[in-house]
Amino acid sequence: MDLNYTPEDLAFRDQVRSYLEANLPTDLQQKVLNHKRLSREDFVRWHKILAKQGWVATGWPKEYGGTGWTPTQRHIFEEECARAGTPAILPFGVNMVAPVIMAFGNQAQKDYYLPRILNCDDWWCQGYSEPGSGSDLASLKTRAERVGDHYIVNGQKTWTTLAQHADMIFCLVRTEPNGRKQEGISFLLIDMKTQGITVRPIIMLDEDHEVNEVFFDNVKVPVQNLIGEENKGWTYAKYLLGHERTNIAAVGRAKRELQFLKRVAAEHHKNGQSLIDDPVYANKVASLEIEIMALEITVMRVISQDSGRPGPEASLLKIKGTEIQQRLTELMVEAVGPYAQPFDPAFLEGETEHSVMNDDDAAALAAYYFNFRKTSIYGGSNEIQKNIITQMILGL
Amino acid sequence: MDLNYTPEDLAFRDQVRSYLEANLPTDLQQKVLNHKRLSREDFVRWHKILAKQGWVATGWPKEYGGTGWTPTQRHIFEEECARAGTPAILPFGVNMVAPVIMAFGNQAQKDYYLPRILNCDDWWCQGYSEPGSGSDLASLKTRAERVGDHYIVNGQKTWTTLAQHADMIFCLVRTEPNGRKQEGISFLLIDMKTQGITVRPIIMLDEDHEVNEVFFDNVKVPVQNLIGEENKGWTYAKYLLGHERTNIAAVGRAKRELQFLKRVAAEHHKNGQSLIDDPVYANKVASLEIEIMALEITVMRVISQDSGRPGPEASLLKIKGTEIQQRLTELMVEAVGPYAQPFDPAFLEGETEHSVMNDDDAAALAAYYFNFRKTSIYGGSNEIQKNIITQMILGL
Amino acid sequence: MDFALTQEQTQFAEAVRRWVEKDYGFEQRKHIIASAEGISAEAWSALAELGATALPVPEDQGGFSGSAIDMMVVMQELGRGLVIEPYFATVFAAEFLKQAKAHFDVLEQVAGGEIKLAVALHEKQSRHDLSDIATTATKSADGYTLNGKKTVVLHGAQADKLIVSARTSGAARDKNGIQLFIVDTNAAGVTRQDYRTIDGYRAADISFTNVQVPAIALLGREDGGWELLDAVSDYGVSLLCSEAIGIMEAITSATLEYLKTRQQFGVPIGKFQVLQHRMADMFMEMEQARSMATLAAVKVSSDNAEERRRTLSAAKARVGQAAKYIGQQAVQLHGGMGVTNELPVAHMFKRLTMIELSLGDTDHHLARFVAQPGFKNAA
Amino acid sequence: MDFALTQEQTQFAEAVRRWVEKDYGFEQRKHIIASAEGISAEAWSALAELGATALPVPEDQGGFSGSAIDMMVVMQELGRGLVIEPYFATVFAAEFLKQAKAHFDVLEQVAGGEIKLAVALHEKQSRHDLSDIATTATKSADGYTLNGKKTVVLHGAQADKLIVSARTSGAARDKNGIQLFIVDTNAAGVTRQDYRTIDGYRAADISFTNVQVPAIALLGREDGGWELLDAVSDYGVSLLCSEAIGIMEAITSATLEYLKTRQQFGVPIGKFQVLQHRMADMFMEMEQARSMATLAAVKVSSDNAEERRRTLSAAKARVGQAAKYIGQQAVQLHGGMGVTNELPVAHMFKRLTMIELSLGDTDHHLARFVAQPGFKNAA
Repeated sequence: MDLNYTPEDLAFRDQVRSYLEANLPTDLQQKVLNHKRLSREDFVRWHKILAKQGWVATGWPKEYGGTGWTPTQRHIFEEECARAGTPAILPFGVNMVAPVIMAFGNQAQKDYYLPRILNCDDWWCQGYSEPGSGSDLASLKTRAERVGDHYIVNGQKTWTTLAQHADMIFCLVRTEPNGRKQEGISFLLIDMKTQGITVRPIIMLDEDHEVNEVFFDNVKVPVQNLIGEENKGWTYAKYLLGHERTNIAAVGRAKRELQFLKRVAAEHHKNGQSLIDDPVYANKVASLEIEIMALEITVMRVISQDSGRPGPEASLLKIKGTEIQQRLTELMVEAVGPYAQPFDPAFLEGETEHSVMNDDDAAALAAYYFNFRKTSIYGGSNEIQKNIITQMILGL
Repeated sequence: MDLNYTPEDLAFRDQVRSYLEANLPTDLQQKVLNHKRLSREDFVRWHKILAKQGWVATGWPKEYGGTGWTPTQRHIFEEECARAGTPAILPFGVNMVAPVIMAFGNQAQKDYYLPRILNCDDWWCQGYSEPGSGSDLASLKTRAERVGDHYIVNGQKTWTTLAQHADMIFCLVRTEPNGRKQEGISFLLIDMKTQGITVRPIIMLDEDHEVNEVFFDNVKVPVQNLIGEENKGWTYAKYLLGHERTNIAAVGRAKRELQFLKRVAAEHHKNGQSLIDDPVYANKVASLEIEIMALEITVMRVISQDSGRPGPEASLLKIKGTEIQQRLTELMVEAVGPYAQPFDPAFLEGETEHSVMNDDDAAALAAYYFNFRKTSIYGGSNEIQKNIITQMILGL
Repeated sequence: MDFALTQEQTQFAEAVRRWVEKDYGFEQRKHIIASAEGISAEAWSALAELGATALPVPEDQGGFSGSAIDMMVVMQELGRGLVIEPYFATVFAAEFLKQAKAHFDVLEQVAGGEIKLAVALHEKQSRHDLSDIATTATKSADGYTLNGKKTVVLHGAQADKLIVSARTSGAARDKNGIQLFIVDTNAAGVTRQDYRTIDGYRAADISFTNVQVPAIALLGREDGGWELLDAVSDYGVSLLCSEAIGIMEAITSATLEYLKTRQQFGVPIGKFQVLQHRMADMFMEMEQARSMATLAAVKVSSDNAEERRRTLSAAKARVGQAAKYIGQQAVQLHGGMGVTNELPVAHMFKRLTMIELSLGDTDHHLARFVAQPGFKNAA
Repeated sequence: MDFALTQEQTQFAEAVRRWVEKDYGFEQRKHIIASAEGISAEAWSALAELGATALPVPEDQGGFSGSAIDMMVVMQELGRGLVIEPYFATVFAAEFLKQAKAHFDVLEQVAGGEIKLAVALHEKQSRHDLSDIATTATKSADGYTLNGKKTVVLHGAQADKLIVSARTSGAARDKNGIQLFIVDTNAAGVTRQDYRTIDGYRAADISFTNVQVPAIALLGREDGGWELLDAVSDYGVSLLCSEAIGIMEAITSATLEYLKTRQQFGVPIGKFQVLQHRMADMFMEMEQARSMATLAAVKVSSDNAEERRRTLSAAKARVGQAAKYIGQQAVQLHGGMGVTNELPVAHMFKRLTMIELSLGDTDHHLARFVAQPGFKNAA
């Protein structure tokens, strides 16, 4: 039992930390630290900076341009990025479609797509959910009919994150309407510029435009855009779902946000003293901090056991991670109290330097809290995660 | 909208209060207030005192010797008894079997049993649960076969409260083994002195002897001890279950125990000050006190709507009432901290005046806490109560 | 003991509800929020016509002398309809005048729906502590001069007059030296920055720079400002609790409906026991909160100030807990649909959240409850 | 980073577990509890033979110089087996001697299983505050004279020697003036009242009336008693956390088994989603608590006192929360069977409850966590 990093790990951490200090643009960092909204350009810019360093694809094997890092190194890298406040590398290309292409794509697909993903030449989005499907993903209805050397796609996807920026979408489509619902699903890559695709924004409760509906009206997709075999898409999707949970606990961000919370709580008051000195509030912060400490160890236990590819334990990490994130935002709003009420989209979008009531810390917090309610819903709701624990770990 | 008692109600309250001050024996009161265990004699003594006053059967109509009180008066009486710290009138006779006898018994049964119940000439216990049945009461297996003018009863009951003291037991027995499980159940009154009955104690986690297993080995029960019709027992049982929930919220006791809690918390310390002055602890006590305030109003709302006979709202009262009781005992144990650990059954049974470590307030609290875990399990577990709310109120 | 509403109360509630259903639907509300003013003149006329603005005003000033219970009934309906008009701000402000027995002309205008009011109590540093006042009121020849800045004044930019807390003496958080003033929003030296709130309202930061007010602008007796402020803020708390109950009813019933209709894995999701019990928990939270909101409405007019404070703080704390739980779970049970702006559920959730932190959050009121002598001494 | 146990640790754990299964079953334990002594000489010999008593003792004193991780492994097994012998009391006390580097003869006897020790820190007024000491130690010609009364001394009546906290100066709660002494339980002036505890242990109230101890009875440097007490109590906390993890594993697995076998409404109750999710919550609580107990065992020997205090308090608080939740829910899921003394589940629940309030409860440790400078200053 040794919970310390090895000297090699520590050297790696220092290397990452120095690199980030030197290369993370301050304006991007400030947006992240202050809970503002990032533009397409912000994401792409950071992606390309990291790509130059060769650090985009921390989960890929070296042969494809990945870092070839150990699970511990990946964890350290993620922690350092979170600590510094980098924009995220969006998962849809690097962590979602790429592993599927590597595992099930043909050589031409690998040669074409993987370098473009590495360099962010394509912005990817994910076409899984449909209006009727929700947690029951396999019940999807979007049809793809083979006509000559094309598929003709008709149907609708929803909750498509940042599809308004996307060049490509990877889709689960139904190629065989009969039989068990898990069978007859195929995995298609579709160019978002194809005729017949319409993207309609879904505005979230914080008035952010993060997700969309995507409509397919007789969209022609070349058959070479099929991944693997027709009607085997569900297998690939399940493979991908396992990959999706990397860093799902988000302990690094939680640690950074905890410091933000403490600073804000130090600057606001209760009974004439700093809120952080109020025993009742401090007690809540302490409980949360301890939960984060515990989750950090739990994550490391999972990493050390499973060579970085968590099994059903990922459900625990997802539940606890999102509970922590939501609790952080809850305590932030509580700290600023009535000053959470003003709403200033221009400030959030970076169009104005200071918020309308001139409390820049407080200005984003209600929106942040409301936005984070999604975390216990998406990626398999926390209820679904408990079902997984129930079945896969407890055997009930 | 007027939440005040009427002048008549207030006069009634004063009358009850004076009566209790004059007639509740101090030794009984002290046992109750200090969470000690009551003996058979303690219960009977108080029952007979109240019987002399005619105040035993607050839910019975006057014709049978009941008080004929309004729901509000019953509520006031219960509150005052709780406030003073009277022993309970055990429900098995007065509130459970008596209403069934009144509603479904024949004249001879009414004439014989009801006066004896009023005067505590018989100690009753309840034969419902069986080892396999639990929340699924209707799956009971104890058989009663008609042979001439007797039933021959074989089987086993469990969780039979205070059966060790009992003269009579009312039982659900299976008279028809085929068909739907709810059919074929009959309602029998059985003399506990009948040959073939064995009572085996079940010792609870606080080492108290409160419940028992009752075994029936070819027990002969005269047919005139059948209530109503053969095979209609489930109907009577359900009728009784509705009656069982009187005063289930136990707000009066909660209010008394809250004062006890505050006193004990004032006498113990954290960081050199009274625990009740510690903001974190005070916050918990305040939350609990407010929950009690809310439940008191909720109870009165139910009383005022339903003329005293709560419907499915009883499930809410049961859940909230037991949550409050359990939280009270939890905070009591927390208040005394390490002094909850010593265990002194002789003190609890009233055999010694002072507890072994000489902290008489603290001495009973761990046992009290452990004992009260049962409240969310018995009388239909709180999970079952939520099923009832789900189905009967929410229609899900 | 009687929990029934009077026939008048029931009829009033129904009238408000009919108006909301007809003229203040989800789409209309969205347009009002997006409009330049952020409130609706038509809605205000309708509220006046319904008698809602006259309801709390004394009969002598042309009102109906409505009780706190009457107001509970109205606020529940406005909550259910998510009405974002300056009704709360106005009747909250009017209560200062009622309790100070002053400015009857303004009350008459309130009754007639001819004026809108707002209440300016918060400052940048005060958070939930309404005695933490830096705004000063200096006695001048013919009145007072106000200097300072108030923040998050609900409907401050839409109001014609403001109730403003200021100090004639004392340090921040002294209970002595606090005074309340009624100030015209077009008085010289008053500048207002209007902005949206995240729950669909408008609020303003308001600066007072050498604002001259006459002596009669001072409400209540000299140096008695804190008691008035404390009592009327309890009145505001009672209004908010009632509004929250109305929203909880609406959000709970929308969630129940969603559970019954939304299909997953071939069945309505309301067939899953975990969701059923969550819904049962929400129901119980609502009923407990309703009990406290009712008690608050009954006790807010109590002559016993400690009983009033104790009950109102208990109610705000309990309603706040329920508001948070019910809001969060309603969203969770709606799944993805719950976090979009497209269904009322998100808007109800946002408003419930903001009610929890308005006029003192749960912890503030728990601490106030604990601070009452009765907490430790009650028998 | 490595979470794996060594082969020796695994083997040791298995040996202890085999002994428990063979010789310390539920019935045997019941007899020990009911016996006059309340402990078992055979069990003590077995623990000595297994090497458990020698494990924490330095090699120089005939022990194995076991680390805190080694002790974690043993305590988890003893927890799983609900072993109520004075093992915790003895090794907790021995740690005072180890850290004070004194009384090597006693440590040798501990290693050999020839002696039992106990720790007398609590007084009637102290609750969780171990600095709240009224017992006095007056310097005498050839040592010290102790006067005072200690309460709830775990296995105080079964021990041969006691570690006793006392004051040479200072008021209650002063950190200065605290000293620790080793005292023979048969010394003149020591009287012990033995009693049962509700979790199956024995404890004693112990009076010290003019008890003479030699100068070497004082542990550590003069006036350095508080640091020693603080550090060793963290060691005790680590032992308790590990014990709790062992119990949680046992109670969780018993509950899971119950859910799979107990039938209601024609199916195993583990088919009900609400109970499934409750079980999932218990599982997650256990894993989070296990992480903290592990961290506690790693950090309890840290040279950085603040890091040690911070981590140990975090661990005790987190384990305490999990202990309460898991204990209560295990009983609830067992239904009626859970509240009888007949199944181990009730006994596990009782022990978990008492661990939560031993050596500082959850709130005590949350407050201690908050009081560390790093809480506000950490980056």
